[in-house]
Amino acid sequence: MNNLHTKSKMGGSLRAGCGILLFILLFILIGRLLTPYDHLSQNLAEALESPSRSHWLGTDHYGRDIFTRLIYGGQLTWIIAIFATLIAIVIGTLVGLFTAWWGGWFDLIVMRLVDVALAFPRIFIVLLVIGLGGSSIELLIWLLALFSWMETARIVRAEVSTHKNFAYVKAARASGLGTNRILFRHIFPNIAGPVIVSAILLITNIILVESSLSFLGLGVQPPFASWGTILNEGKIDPLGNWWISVPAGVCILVTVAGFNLIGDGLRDLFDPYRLN
Amino acid sequence: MLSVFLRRILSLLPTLLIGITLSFIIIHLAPGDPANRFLNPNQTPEMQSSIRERFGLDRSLPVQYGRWLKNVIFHLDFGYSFYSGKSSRAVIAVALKSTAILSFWALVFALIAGISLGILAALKQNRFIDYFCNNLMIFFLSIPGFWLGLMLIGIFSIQLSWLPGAHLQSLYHHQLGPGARFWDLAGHLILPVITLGLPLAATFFKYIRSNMIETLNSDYILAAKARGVNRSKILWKYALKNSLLPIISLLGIVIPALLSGAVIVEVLFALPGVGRTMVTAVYSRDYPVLMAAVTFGFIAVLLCNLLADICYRIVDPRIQHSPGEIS
Amino acid sequence: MTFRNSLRLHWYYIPLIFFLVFFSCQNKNQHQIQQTALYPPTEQTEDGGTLVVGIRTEPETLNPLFALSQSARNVLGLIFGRLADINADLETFSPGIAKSWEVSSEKRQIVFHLHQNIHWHDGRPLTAEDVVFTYQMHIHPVIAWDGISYKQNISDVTAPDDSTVIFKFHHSNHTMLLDAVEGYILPKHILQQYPPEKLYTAGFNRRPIGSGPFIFVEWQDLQHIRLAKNESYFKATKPHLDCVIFRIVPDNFNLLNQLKSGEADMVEGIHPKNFLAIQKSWEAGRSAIRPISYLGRRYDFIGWNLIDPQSYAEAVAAGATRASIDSLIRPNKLFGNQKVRVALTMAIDRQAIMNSVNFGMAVPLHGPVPPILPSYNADANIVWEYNPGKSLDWLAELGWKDHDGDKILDRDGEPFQFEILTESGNLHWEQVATIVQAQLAEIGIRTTLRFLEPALLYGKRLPNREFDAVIIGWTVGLTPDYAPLFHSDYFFTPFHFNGYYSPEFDRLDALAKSAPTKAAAQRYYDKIARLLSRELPYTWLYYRMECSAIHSRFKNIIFDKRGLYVNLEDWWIPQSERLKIDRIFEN
Amino acid sequence: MANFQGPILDVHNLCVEYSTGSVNLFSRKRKSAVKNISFQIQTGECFAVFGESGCGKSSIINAILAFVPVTKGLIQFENQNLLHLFSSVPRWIRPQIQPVFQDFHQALNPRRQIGSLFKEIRSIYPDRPDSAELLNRVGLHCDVLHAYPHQLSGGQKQRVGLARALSTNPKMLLLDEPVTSQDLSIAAQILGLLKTLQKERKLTFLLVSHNFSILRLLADQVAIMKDGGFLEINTPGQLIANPQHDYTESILKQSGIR
Repeated sequence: MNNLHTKSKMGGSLRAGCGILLFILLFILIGRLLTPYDHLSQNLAEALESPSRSHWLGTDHYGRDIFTRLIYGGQLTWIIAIFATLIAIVIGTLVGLFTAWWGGWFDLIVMRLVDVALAFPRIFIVLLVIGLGGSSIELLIWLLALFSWMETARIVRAEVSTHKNFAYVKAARASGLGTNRILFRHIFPNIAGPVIVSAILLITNIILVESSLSFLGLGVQPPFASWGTILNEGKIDPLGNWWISVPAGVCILVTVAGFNLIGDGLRDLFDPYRLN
Repeated sequence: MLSVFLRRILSLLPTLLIGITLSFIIIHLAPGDPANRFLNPNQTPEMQSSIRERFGLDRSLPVQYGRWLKNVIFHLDFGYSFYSGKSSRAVIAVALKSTAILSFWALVFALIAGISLGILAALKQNRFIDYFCNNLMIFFLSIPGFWLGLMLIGIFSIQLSWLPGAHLQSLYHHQLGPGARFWDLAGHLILPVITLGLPLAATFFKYIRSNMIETLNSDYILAAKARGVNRSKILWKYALKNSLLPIISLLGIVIPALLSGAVIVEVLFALPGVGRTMVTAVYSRDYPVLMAAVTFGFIAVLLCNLLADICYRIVDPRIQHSPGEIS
Repeated sequence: MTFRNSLRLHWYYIPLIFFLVFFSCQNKNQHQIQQTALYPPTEQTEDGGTLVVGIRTEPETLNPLFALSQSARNVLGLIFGRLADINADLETFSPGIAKSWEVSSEKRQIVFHLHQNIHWHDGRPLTAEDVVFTYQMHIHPVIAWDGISYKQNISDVTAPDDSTVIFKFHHSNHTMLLDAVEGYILPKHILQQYPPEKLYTAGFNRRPIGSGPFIFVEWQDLQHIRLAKNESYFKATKPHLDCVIFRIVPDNFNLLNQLKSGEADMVEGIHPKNFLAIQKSWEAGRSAIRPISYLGRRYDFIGWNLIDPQSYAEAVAAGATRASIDSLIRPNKLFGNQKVRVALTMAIDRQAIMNSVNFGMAVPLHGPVPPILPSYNADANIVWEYNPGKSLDWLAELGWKDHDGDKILDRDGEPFQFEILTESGNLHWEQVATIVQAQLAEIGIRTTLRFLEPALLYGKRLPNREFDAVIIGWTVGLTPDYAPLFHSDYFFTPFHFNGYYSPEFDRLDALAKSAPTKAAAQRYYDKIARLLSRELPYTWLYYRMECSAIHSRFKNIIFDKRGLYVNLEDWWIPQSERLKIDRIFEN
Repeated sequence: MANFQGPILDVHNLCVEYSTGSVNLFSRKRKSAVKNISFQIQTGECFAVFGESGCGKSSIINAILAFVPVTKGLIQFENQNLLHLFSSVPRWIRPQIQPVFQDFHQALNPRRQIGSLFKEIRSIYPDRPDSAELLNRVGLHCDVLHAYPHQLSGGQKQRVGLARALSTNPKMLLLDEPVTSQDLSIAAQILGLLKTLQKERKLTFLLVSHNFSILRLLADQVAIMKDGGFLEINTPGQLIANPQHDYTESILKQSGIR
């Protein structure tokens, strides 16, 4: 009885999460229709104005409309988060699939490397960003991905090691199907659930890490901005010019919360026991 | 058990070595030369080479690595900081002290808050309090850490002036009595501990809540209920014990992450921790300090994982290591 | 920007080195030139009290031989003493450890007579031996002291007796005294225990023993450094304060918070935005934090790369010398032309930048001579006012027009575009760069911004000339020396990064340096200013005001271009205004 | 090939070991699953292995299919050494030996339609029989092709498994507990089907089970297995009549045969 309740409630969180994200997506995709301003054009005479009818969320140090900046910043945040997650998931899935499949020494060595990668201090992102000459968006995406694929690899590996011994896989092997076919056509659809859940959690993580990189001044380079950099731009006078950082912070908060809700909902949906 | 333990430790050594070697290479190949800090137009080539010699930068990379590794293994000597001339080991030890204090209390806070709310939510499943806790925790999981910190400082330190916003202790700390010292430290710790601990508490909360619900609905609990076993006994003896198990492995991940320093919290609250030390070292290309910190970080991660693993095995003997391929 | 500030300060010191800088805490009040006393000096002062200085970065070491950062220098000035301290006129000196001296040009020597009652903080007397030892350390090749260039003209230092030191020079010139007194005097009896190659890691660096007005007490890593009054300071009745504490708070927001909550009494380098807020509440009588602003020592500029990076790399690889500059180095295809630089300068609204980035806390700058120097002459500079229309005309003359209608200027099918570098984490420069980019875009010049970490920018890109334009700033010293930036002797050194080469400048610089009188030198300085402001190797943006704040209970504060620590030993706090913190560290 | 003489499968001194405990560089504890087993199966014969769960009987099948590394021994299929060929998976041998697993929920891929299994196999072996024909042969309607495994009953799943195994035109089937999880009537149907198929297609069976009553219906030879080794091999009749070991006797008693 209790279980049923949980399910229905989690379904609710899934719906709520989707709703929130849909709203945010609408905002960043078609929000530009609502604003007459350009996110890059400066108007130094109107710098640091508080919210008003002409500038709904005020202006920043260069007189740029914060509302407009949020729309474009959101696009960049989403692009970075989604691409970094995709790359991380692809790497993690491939590593997980093949280590579990081939097993033996290969598995042993690769998993040791995964251990190393997991133990790597996160601060190395900083080192690498600055070492590789500043943060272009591509570099950010790759670095964020590089530091996030390991969990997925572990999850996939564990799942594949289980599925590998299931009869359907053995039958497929016995009928002479190729490794790639078995891994991607047979096993992967069965483990996609946990992978998707881990992807959702990765996105939340990457959005937050990206915003903390901005705190260290290593985020997206001006004049472009992500929500993290906008949040950071308000740091000179966070109480006086609250309208710079608060909306960006709220955007991050709401987006990450939306993903978290979806993650919770999906985790329940892909409950491993549901298959049985 | 001991031999298992020792063997596992031995098997961690290659991981450790790979990690450290890789870090060494990355750190040294990152562009920027520590000797650049001393650049000066009137510097003669002799001065330049004397500075490079002072830091051992005149040798080739493999030689530097060999020397460094030898000193670390035989003398536990990580070299002297290029930046301050202090022993890197001492730099890390000092930083570790405050990081340990901060991490410990953040962990305690997170465990208490996460577990108690988790149990509460599980027991009051689908009631208002459950929804409330759930949403609150999602809020804490989703808020960027430094923004939370800034807001806490803004509210409690600036607007209300209730709590100090920086450092571990007051300037006059040493003149206080023992009791006052404790309160002084506690006052300084509250904001950073909350900033660091809230997302952690949310993580613990989620684990505890879902495990608790799962356990409460499992057959043996239902059976125990049917047998008329005391409700509180069911809760504390069976359900809680089983729900706490995953926390152990979670701790194996969380503790080393805390120990390698929460850069943002430390910078924001001016705490002398490992994270801040490391970032400063990164910017000044202070190789010895960076390597000392990284080595320590690796050891912490590997040992904590191992300990969590072993604790898990002791607490829950059902866990067997599946050899991966069994018919 | 938190710890990135450390790097800003950290990199600002580089130019300090070659602009001959002097810091002094032991200045007398009689030199009133260009200085402002917040309260007129009074006869009756009251001893006691504590000053808490909020700083962003921890001093790296407290050994004067190795300290480079500004935060370390500020602390060192309180712990150690010099032979003599420069005055606000930047020409004369006040007695320090030496009570008097005789300069003899003919004999090419200076004889210093030391005070006889000076003691090290551990009680040992300071003697002439210490001064000789300090000199030996300064020139020791293993130590590689960063001020070594001061000592290059000195041939020998001897101590005929305990209170007399004789400096002998190779050549006689007007900087002899300056050269001799530079550097804090070090305790021989402690430092001689360490072999010079081990000195960098010596315990002394963390627990210094000096002879200055304050004694080192404790250093809590990354937290604070505490100094206490030196009761046996040789200048009787000084200092007045019991205790000076340097608290390290890396985050700007929190540092200001400390100032407001009274946990810090003094903060330097406040962002103009925050400074204006402090000023407002001070003027409204709502706060005891007194804003202090003065023309500081920093200016920001855009440096153009005048030479072709590839030809530079080839020339360096071929071992080029000064003589072969003309034949090997090609001018930059964009900025090699003076007209382009002028056009770009006219396209940038510097007043708007100043208002927007500095909130008015800066003054315009058009040439190389800093306004704080006596040799500054505003009329000497050629001023290129903001005039985008004229800028477009100039560019059109050179063939840069929007031929293809994409709103970007082009010539021979090549669009006018380049990269602007600046230091990442430096909010000022990042903002300037963002505005410059937008302003250049308005006349059709496309730029990309790239914010580089200091180690990369100053350690690699600038020294190797791998850049188009860079927005940074210099900290100027108190005596002018433009040679390291523009003289061809320095062409291949890291600091001469924009590759300016002009025989005319070389000639004027030599003339200015060898001029017999100040007035004669002034003529050449004016000519230098005129030359450089016409040629525009840099586009000077503005000269910054320093924004600091200090609690109003401190009296008798003097600040000028030498900084805010000029007379810290004279500061005092009236009993009536004392706070809790002032009584905590009473001696 | 078709007229191959001699034993179709010759297993000689087979040993299989697993490493147990955590897999790491310094400890490789090994547990032996199959110890020194030898047997031969003639074409068209049904060879059965009886043993209780965990005795290692499934490992024999896994070893033949090269799912586990063989420590020692020889496995020859039509005189081809399977172990040597292991490193480069012999595609032309694979379809000739096909396993049928006990119906468990993992026997069929839960995320795929039944039809796709056959399509996939036909994409590799185009000359193999049509799926509809195969399903008919095992007594299923073609509608099944569009169903997902969870929409099928246990007996249907088992027939699908059989049809899948037959789809490569194998010479030999490895039956791992083929009817254990079915109730008796369905088990009987499937056993009947297996028997007819064997006769029709001259199939060779290697049957593994812990149910002696089922073995005895199908097997020509039965090996009694305990702790990884064979105790005795004989025809079912001989075993019942004249068990050589106490263990065999106790089994027979438990099965209610004696």
